[in-house]
Order: sequence, then structure tokens, then C-alpha cells
Amino acid sequence: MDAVLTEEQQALAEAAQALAASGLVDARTTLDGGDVPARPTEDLFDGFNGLGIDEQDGGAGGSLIDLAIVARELGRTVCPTPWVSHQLALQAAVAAGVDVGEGLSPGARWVLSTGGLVRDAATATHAVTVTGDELAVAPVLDVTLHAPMDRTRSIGELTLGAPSVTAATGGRAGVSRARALVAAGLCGTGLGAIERAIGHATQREQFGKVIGVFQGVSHQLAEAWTHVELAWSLALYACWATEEGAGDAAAAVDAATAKAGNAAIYAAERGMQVHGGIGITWEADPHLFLRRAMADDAWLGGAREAERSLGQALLTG
Amino acid sequence: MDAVLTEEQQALAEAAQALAASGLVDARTTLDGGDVPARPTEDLFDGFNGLGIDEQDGGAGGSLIDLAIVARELGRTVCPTPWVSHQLALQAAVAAGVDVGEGLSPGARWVLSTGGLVRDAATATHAVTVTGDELAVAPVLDVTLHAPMDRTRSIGELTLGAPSVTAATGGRAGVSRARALVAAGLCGTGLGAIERAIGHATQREQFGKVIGVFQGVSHQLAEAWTHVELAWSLALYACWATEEGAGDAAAAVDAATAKAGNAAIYAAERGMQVHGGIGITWEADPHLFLRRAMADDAWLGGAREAERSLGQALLTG
Amino acid sequence: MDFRDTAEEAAFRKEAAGWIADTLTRVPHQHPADHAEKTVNSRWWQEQLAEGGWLGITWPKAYGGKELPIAYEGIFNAESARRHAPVGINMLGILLAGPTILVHGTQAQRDRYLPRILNGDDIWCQGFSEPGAGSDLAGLRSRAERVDGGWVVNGQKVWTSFAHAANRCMLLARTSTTEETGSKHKGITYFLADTDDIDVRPLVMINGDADFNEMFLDDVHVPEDRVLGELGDGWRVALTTLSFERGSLAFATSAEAEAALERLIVRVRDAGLADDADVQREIGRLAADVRSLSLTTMRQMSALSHGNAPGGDGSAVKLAWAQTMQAMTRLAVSLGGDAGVTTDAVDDAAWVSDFLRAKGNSVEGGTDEVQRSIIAERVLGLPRSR
Amino acid sequence: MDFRDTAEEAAFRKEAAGWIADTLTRVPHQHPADHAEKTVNSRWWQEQLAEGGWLGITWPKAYGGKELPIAYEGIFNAESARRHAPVGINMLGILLAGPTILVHGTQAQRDRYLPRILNGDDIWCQGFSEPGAGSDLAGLRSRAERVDGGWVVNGQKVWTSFAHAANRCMLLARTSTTEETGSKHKGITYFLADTDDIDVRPLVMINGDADFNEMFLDDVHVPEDRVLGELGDGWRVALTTLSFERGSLAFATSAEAEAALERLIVRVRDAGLADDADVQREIGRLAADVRSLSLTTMRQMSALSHGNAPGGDGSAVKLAWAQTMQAMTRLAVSLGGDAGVTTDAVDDAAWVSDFLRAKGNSVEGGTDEVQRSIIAERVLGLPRSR
Repeated sequence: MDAVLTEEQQALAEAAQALAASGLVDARTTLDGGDVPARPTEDLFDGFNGLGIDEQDGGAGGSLIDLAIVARELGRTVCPTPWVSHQLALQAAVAAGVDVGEGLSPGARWVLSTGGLVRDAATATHAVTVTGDELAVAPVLDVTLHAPMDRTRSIGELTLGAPSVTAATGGRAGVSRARALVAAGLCGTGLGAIERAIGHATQREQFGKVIGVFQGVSHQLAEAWTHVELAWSLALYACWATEEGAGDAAAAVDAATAKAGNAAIYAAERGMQVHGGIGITWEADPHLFLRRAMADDAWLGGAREAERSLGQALLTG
Repeated sequence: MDAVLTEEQQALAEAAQALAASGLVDARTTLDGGDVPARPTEDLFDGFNGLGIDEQDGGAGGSLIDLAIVARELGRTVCPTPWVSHQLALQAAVAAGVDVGEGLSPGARWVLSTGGLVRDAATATHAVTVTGDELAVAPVLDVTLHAPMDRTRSIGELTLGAPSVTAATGGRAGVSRARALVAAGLCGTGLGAIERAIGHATQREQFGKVIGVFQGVSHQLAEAWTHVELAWSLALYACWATEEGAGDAAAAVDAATAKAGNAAIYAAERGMQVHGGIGITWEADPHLFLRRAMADDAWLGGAREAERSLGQALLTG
Repeated sequence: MDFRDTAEEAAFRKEAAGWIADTLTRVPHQHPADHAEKTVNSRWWQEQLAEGGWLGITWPKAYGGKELPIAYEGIFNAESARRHAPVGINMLGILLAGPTILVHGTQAQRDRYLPRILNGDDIWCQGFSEPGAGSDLAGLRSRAERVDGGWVVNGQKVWTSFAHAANRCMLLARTSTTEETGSKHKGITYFLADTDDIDVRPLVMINGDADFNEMFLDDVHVPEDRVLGELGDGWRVALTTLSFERGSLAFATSAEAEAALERLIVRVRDAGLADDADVQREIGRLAADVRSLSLTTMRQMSALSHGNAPGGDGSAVKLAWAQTMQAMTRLAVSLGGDAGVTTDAVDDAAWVSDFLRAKGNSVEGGTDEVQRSIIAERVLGLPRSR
Repeated sequence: MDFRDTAEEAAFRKEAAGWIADTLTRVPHQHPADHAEKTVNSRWWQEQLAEGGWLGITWPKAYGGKELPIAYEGIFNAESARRHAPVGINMLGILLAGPTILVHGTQAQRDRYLPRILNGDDIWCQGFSEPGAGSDLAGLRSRAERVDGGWVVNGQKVWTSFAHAANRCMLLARTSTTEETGSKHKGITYFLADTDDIDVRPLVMINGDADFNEMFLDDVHVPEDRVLGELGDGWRVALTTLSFERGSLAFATSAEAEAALERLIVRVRDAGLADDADVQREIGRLAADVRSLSLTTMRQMSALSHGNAPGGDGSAVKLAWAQTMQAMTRLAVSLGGDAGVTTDAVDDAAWVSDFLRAKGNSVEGGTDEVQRSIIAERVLGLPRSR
């Protein structure tokens, strides 16, 4: 057992953190109607291309946990980028044993479709579709965009061409990998929301004191941090267990999805509340976290479904 | 609309409060293995005999709300007495149009049985049994006592003689009345738990201050009081609506049961927590409230069932 | 203890409900999409209220009111909220400014302002909160300097509903410094100011609506006779206004919660989840909460009618109302799945907007934290924690 | 980041698990009904641990330990808790007193105490908390007066586990007053006291068990050489002990939660509720919480093995653990209905007892409120709120 980030993983987190630094500013751009900025997406695709994919498969090596580390940093600043969707799709394909070489070429923007609306549809070049345990990769011919609550991720319906490759099995395992990464991103969003609130609580004064002095304020942030930190353990383990094919992988993913979704929404809500009046204004950042947390909780099935699924497996399994 | 206690009702509350003043001491007696003290039970049966039963039926007049007021005061000090059970049983019988004259005679100790274990079985002379919508009154021949978590209310199984009277309908309405009174008692228990905690929080010092100064302490009591106060509104309305035969009576009873059970347990738990270390000791009072809240929540079906029933009615009705 | 309307109340409720339903059929925009349209509706509704004689329900007959107990105001507001009626553009004049002037105003002030509230000539806003004085309202810093013939006020206000439409403002400003008076509650003066020279800017909320405004006061002149109550005694006058704020408005908020629950039930059914045991229990819990708000408000309103002072139950209702609104809207969005977090369909868009807007419920009119402190201090008798 | 046991850890876990399972078949009373029997079991288990060579897993070999990383202690405690093994009567000697003496003790103190901990001659308890100093531990008032050849201590301690069996005590007392030192954290001295002259009385908890004791010190003499660390510097030494408290013990507590979840699942099945969607979701939520405790503890333990200082995650696990234990036991009682609130059936009685006992989880080892403050201050960097 060595359940700590390696030095390489810490360096990776720092690199991702640097790239995601403009996230909130970029998120604001999309909120006000702008497109997803070109950076840091280009840098992410350049710097982390093939991360988490074996070198023998044309990847750069590394693990699903490495991807989770980057996803968390991107969530932490609500960074708008289709990079995470691309990784979800690649990982799903890898899990089904499908060649992802094409997905590693420059300009490739894969997305994952499990039947409903698709995230990051606006820039999608290919979709990895999963139906039951079947998986296919097909080019995107046309996109019908919907209006998303979280404007950092486009949402739409895709018209797809003929699949270039299909796999009869592995789709479910692929979706598990993807969900573990979504959970990781949610942990980042929860953490970022708390961090913004700490900034406010240590500056804002009422009754002659910075408001962080009041336990009514500080304890809700402590509670939120607790849930986010514990959810992060589940997300890390879900990544590890799915990649290792551990016996409890499905339960691990459900647990991570459940707690990460709840924790991120709770943290975003507490973070907003701590901001008081300013927190409910369009110009302040807290709603960026709240929109992301709610929207990502609905991505590939949220906390409600995961709780039910986990409980059902434990009670009837 | 005049949704305030009348002067008579306020006087009734004060009288009940006076009788219930020894409640915690008496509850301690039962906790340490003693029997339910003779007082205030005798005084309750003397002073409030026939309360809530029409004078034409041999009662003293008054409404179900009057009984709720007394039940709340008894819950507020966790007062051990079979008086509440007796009222539940009488009210159930009244709802089914059954003559309760025998129940108003001195020494009569009626209890309500809906099939499971029966509260205040130890001293029961007659049981009002409800099966479906049928209701019957039968003498108690034998009692098998169980060991209750809340030692202020005996729990047992009854062997009954032949029913002296039966009614084909009205049983469900009778149970509704009984449940409304249970909810009222739970509101009292929650309130009492908070009051004890206030006493502690304004005396106990840590870090050089009385602990009630800390929002980490005071806000949980405020939250608990809020739920208990709102539950009390539901309990009052449930009494009023069942007695008036209002169209939303069933929903009102479910709502009261749901919120009163949750609020009482929550308040008992917060009250105990505010007491810190002393609160988890046998010699301190908080567990008397907690035992009562948990046990009364299970009486005639608790908050869980009521929430489900209410939601089901709203969604599928 | 009687939850039933009296015969008079029932008649009033029936008449009000009929008038509201009938008048709503003529509302210019039934689903206003933007703030400008909402303002149009609010103005129009105010006119209808004035014409229909539904203003000043609790006001003395001498000033054109109906002189009815506060419960009637509550009934009218509940019936309005239940039918999603617009909010009258001069709601604050009717519910706050008028009643406060009745308590603290001079005869001249009453005569000047009250008729203009009822006939719709004046629209009021409430200039209390400031960027640096939210939860700590008494920490306000706007300053009124004595000049010939009155005062000149400088400062900034925020969260002023209706300021974009108002011509009058309940304005708090310091006429003495805290250092001079030794207490932040002393030296505040309550002005009945005109808004002509106040710079008003809309404050856009997280759902895109602009329910509130900012106000910038730059050498705004207020004449001599516009002080309400005693000079420097404005905090006490403001407390009167705040007590009215928790009054008949509560009926409207609990009716709003009832209406949201109804819509939530429809959404659950539409999603095919009516038989789901888990959702049933959640709806049941929320329904109990919603019902408890309405009933507690009825108790509170009855107590006010008996002349009791508003107590901590107002804060309890406000606190639980915010939690319940947030829980209902969160559930509604969550049950929508992927579509729930988009705003293409009208229903999804409405719930997303309501979910975001509900976040304001735990801040506006006093944060959850302030309500808990009020309950802890005023109801439970715990020591002051701020 | 690797959650898998290393080959060495796996081998250790297997050997430990085998020994624990085997030894448990010989435990004198499998379901001890009262405190006296529990004490018998704890003594017996401590003897088995000593004979089996399972004590001092992290201790230096020079003092008879295995000199293994702290993760091994965690593994052993987790495997023990999973199998409901008794708690060794000298748990505090092994986990707290010994390690603290290793850090702060003189050579003579190490030589005197450490062997007697491993061979079972000594049993330790921890005399920190006082009736007036719970959450505010540094507010303790026990007083040690200088006399010829040592000190005389007067005061009262509370919440001292194992004091009824112990002959040694980690004892904090003031050797200077707060007035003299100017800080409540200065002037406290950490004594390694004998308990012969201490009056120990069991403290019965709300479930009837007596897991803790009160200690009354009336002129208790402590010889010269029993000061651990510097005179007056006992608060710093105590912080070392407290950091060990949040260490390998966490594995046992999360394993306890895992075991409770298993039992809860059985109860749900027995109640015929395994297919109930509502209960399923509740169990799922609790299972995620329970799993998150174990995994966070693994991360924490690994970080300690890398030499990182214990952080706020220990408080987070403690806080969430208490909430989870309380939620699981509450659900178990609630699902029992009428029978659930009686104690006739063994299972019902166990859950009622566990429900009541779990209320202590949010108090013992630092209240929820203290944990939240620790997280707010040490992890989030918020200002001190007490």
C-alpha cells in the first residue's frame, strides 16, 4: 500500500494547475456567451496527449489516476475545455480494447455518448458510443446544440457516420472509467468552490470581524471540505480499481460518483452561501462552480442513481 | 382563522406543565428499574378525565387539540404515564362511534393496539384494537412485557378477552387521531431536549466563555427549534383536521408524523451533542429525551412510513 | 385554535380569488421572459390593484384603507402567489413605507405620502443594505451632511428591489458618526428621499434576472421635512419597517412554496417516477416541510392579529422556507438528468432558473446564519454570538 | 498511488488475519454482556497479543518492537476490528504511552517503561481531560505542587479509558498557574504517574456500558523522575500523544464502520427490505461514506509512512466517521419498527446499544465542533474562532 501521489503525480498536478490557472476567467467568457477559449485546451492536448494510455497503444503511458489528477485541477477552476471529454472517450475505447491511434492525432476531439445528450458536442470529431456492453467509434457528421446550464461544456445531439470500429464487449468497463474521471473532476469543482469561499471569508468583514471568525461560516466550509476530501479518496480508488480490474470496481465507481456529486454540489452551495449577497450575483464566481457541479453530477448518471445502484448491489448481490 | 391557543388552552398548557414538572425525575426512576410513579398519572386521570370527549358521550368536552397540548407538555419532560395511551385509545374509539363510558371510569387504563407491540401494556385494562378499518374494545387478560428502549413506556403483547364492543368502520380515522397525538408528544420531547441543552449551554464554560456564545453550538439549537416549532404547527393542524373531518386530514397526519418524528430525534441528538461529554453519560438527562424520541417515532408507524405514504398519495392520488 | 377562515375571511378570500383569477386573464404577458416585461407586468398589476381597491387592506379608513386585520393582507397575498400573480410594482410602498409612515410620520408626512401610495403616484424602494453592511445592517456608512434647508447624502446602497421604477426611497444614512454616538445603532437617520438624483443600476443575479439594484448617492439633496421619526433615531424606525417585512409577506412566500411543490409533483409524474418509492419519500418529506411553512405562517398571522409582537417564528419560517425552496428546486433539476441541466425545454429552463434564484432565498431578507442567530438569541435566550 | 498491499504487507496481513481468527476461537466470552467480562476479555487478548509477538509493531527493535512502518500497525488493527476482536487492555500503552516515551523520554524512562508495556506488566491510561476541560483541553486545572522528592497532585480527570485496570497514567497537571506563565498552554507538566493512590470510578454511558472512568487525585505523590519532557512543557508532549491518537487507531475505527455496514445489510435483508428502492439508496449513500473512511485512512497512513506530519484529514475522517456511525445505527433501529425500540431480541438489543453508544462518537476524541474548528483553522487557514 502506498496510497499517496508519487512525485511524478505531484508534478503532474502542478503542471495541470498551471494550465488551468485561467479557468475561471475562461469560464466567465463562456458564461457571457463567448466560445471556449483556445487555451488551455491546445496546451492540454499538447502537453498531456496520450496520458493514461499505454505506450504500446501509442499513448504516453501513465494511469487513469494521472488523468484524474488533471481532471481535478480542471474542475477546480471550472476550466472550459473538451479535453476531459476526449479522455473519457479514449479511456472507454481502451477499456474495450479498441485501437485509439486516431484519437491521438492532432485535432481529434472525441466524445463519449451513452445514448442521451453528449457533452462537448460542439467540437466533437468522433464519438465513442456505448450501448449495453457494446462500443463503437464513429465520425460526427452533424451536431444539434442545446443550451447548457453550465456553459463551459456544450451539450448536444450528434448525427454519426458509419462506425470505423466496434467492440462487442468492454463498453460497460469503459463507461466505468469515464465515470471515475467525472467524479475526479467533481472533487476539483468542490474544492475550488471552497477555496474561493475561504478567500472571501478571510477578507469580508461584518460586525467588525472577518466573517471566517464565525463558526456559522467556518464550520460549513469545514464540513464541505470533509466531504470533498473523502470523495477524492473514492475517486482515486475508483480509478485504481477500474484500471486494475479489481473485484469491487463497479462498487467503487458508484461510491465515487455518489459522494463526489453530492460533495461538489454541497461545497458549491456552501461556498456560495458564505459569499452572502455578492455570491448570488451574476458577476461573482460562485455560480460558475454551482453550474458545473450540477451539470457534471448529471453527466453519465449522477449521485442519485449511483447511490441506488450501489445499495442494490450490496443488498441483493 | 384564529390559529392561536385560546386562553383556556393556555391555561390547560400551564396546568399540564405543572403536573408534568416531575417528569424527568420520574423518567429517571423508570430508567433505573423502578415502576412508573403513581403521580402525576393519578392527577392526570383526575384532572383531565374525559378531556376531548363530548359531554353528551360522558366526556368533559374540549378538542383533540386540547389533548395535544397536554401530550406535548408530557413529552416535554419525558413524563412516564399511561395517560397518553389511554387518550389515544379513547379517541380511536370515539372516532369509530363506540361508546367509551367504561373508559372514563376510575381505574380504566385503555391502550391502542394496531397489531404489533402495545405501548403501556403493563397497566392496560382494555385494548382498543384496530384491524383495517374495524375497531373493537376488549378486556386485557394477560400481558407479556418486552424490554423497552424508552423505559418510561412499557411495551408488550396482550392476551385479550372477547370484545365488549365492535365497530365495522372508523378504525382508520381512529388511528389517525391517535397518530396526531403521538406527533404532538414528539414535539414536546424535541422542545424539552432543546430546553435542557439551552440550560447547559448558558452555564458550561470552555475557552473562557459560556459555550452558547459559539455559533457551532447555538446554531444547531436554533435549527432544531425551527424544525420542532414547524412540526408543532403540523401536529396542531393534524388534530384540527382529523377532528373536523377535513379533506386533507390523512395527509395532515402523515405530514405531522413525518416532521414531528424527525424533528424530535434531531432535537434530542443536537441537545445531547451540545451537552458534550456529560451528555453521553447515564446520569445525565439527554438520553431520556433520545430514548423517548426514537421510541415514540416508532409508535403507530414513524416518520419513514409517513413520508412515503404522504408522497405516494400526492404523486399517485 | 381554529384554522378555518371565519365567514368574513372566507368571503374576502372568495372575492379576492375571483378578482385575481379574473384579472390575471388580462395580464399583458403571462410568462414574461425578461426584466423589462416583468416591470411592465408589475406596473400594470399595481394599477389593477389600485382600481380594484385591493391596496391598503390593513390601512386606516381615514387614509383610504380597508382597516382589516393583517390576516386579510396575508390571505390576499397567498391567493395572489398561488396563482402566480405579478408582484405589484409598489409592493414596498404598500407593505413597508406606508405602515412605517403611519407609525412614525408627522401628520404632514402622512398626508403627503399615503394617498400617493394608494393611488399609484409614488413607487417606493428600500435603501437599507450597503455593500459593507449586509448581515450587519447597522454597520451602514452612507453619510448625510447638514446643509441649508436639509441634508446632502453620499453613499452606496445595494439589494434595492424596485429601485429602477421607484421615485421614493426609505433611506438610512448616518447623521452622526459611530465615534460621536458611541454606538453603531445611534446616529442613523431615516429619510423619505426622492430618487431623482440617485444613480440606479440593475444588479443581475445568477439566473440572469435583475430583481435587485445598486444605488449610488452622490451629493443627493434631501429637504428638511423628509426625516421620518427623530433625527438620529432611524435604527428604531428601521426596525419597525423590518418587522412589517416579516409580516404579511410570509403568506406569499409559503404560498410560493406550495406552488413550487405542485409543479414539482407534476415534474415527477411527467418523468414517470410517481411510483418510485425513493422519490415518493423525498416528496413526502418536502410536502411536510411546505405544509409546515403555511401553517406556521397562519399561526403567526393569527398571533399578530391578537396584537402579539412578531417573534422568532418569523425567522424560523424564513430559514426553513429557504431550505425547502432550495431542496425542491435541486430535486427538480436532478430528476431531469441530462435534460435537466439544459434550458431548451420551457420546464427545464424554468427549474434551472428557479434553482439558481432559490440560492438567493438563504441570503435575501437576512441570511440563514443571521436567522439562526436571531432564533438563538431572541427565542432561545442564548448569548449574542456576533 | 497504489492501494494494493505490497508483497510484504500482504504476507503480514495474511499472517495477522490467520492468527487473529485462530486466537478468537479461544476467546473466553464471545459476546461479553457486561463490563467485567469485557475487561476479562481485554486482559486475555493483551496476553495473547504479547505471546503472539504482535505488540510494538512500529517500535524499534532495540525495545522489542518489529520496527515496521505505521501501515502495519494499521493493518493489524483493521484485521482485528473486522473480526470484532477484543481491544487489548493496554492499547493505550502500546499506541500512545510507549511511542510518546520513545520521543520525549530519558534513557532511564525508556528502559523502565517500554519493556513493561510489551510484556504486559504495565497497563496505561491517559489522564488528560477534566470535567472543566473537555474541548478546551489546555484549560485543565489539576495542580502539581513541588514537595521534597517530587510532586503532590490534586485534581480530577474524566473520560479515562482503562483506568479501572491501569497501573500507570499519562498525567497532565499544572506546575505553574496560567497567571504565572501568561498562557494556558505553558506551565503544564506531563507526568508518568502510578495509579495506586488515584481513586478510580467507572463512568456509565447512556447504553449502560462503562467504557470510561473518572479519576480523583487527592494528594497523589509523584516522584521526581516521572516528568516526561521538560517541566512546564507538557502541552507540547501531550500534542505528540494526541497525534498518535489519530494515527493507527483510525484504521480500527474505519474497520468498525465497515463491520457495522455489513451487519446493517444483514438487518435490511432480514427485514425483507432488500428490494426497497428507498432503503437501497440510503444504504448506497452510507456504503459510499463508509468506504471513503477506509480509503482516506489508507491515504493518511501512507502519508505518515512517507514521514508526512498528520494533517487535517485525520479530523475529517473522525468527523465523518461519527456522522456515519450515527446514521447507520439510527437507520438500523428505525427499520426495526416497534421491535427495533425493544431490547428482547439479541439483534435489536445490539443495535439499540450501538445506536446509543454511537452518540459518543461525536464527542470522544474531540467533539464534532472541535474537529470542524481544527479543519477550518489548520486545513482551510481560517481564523481561530474560539
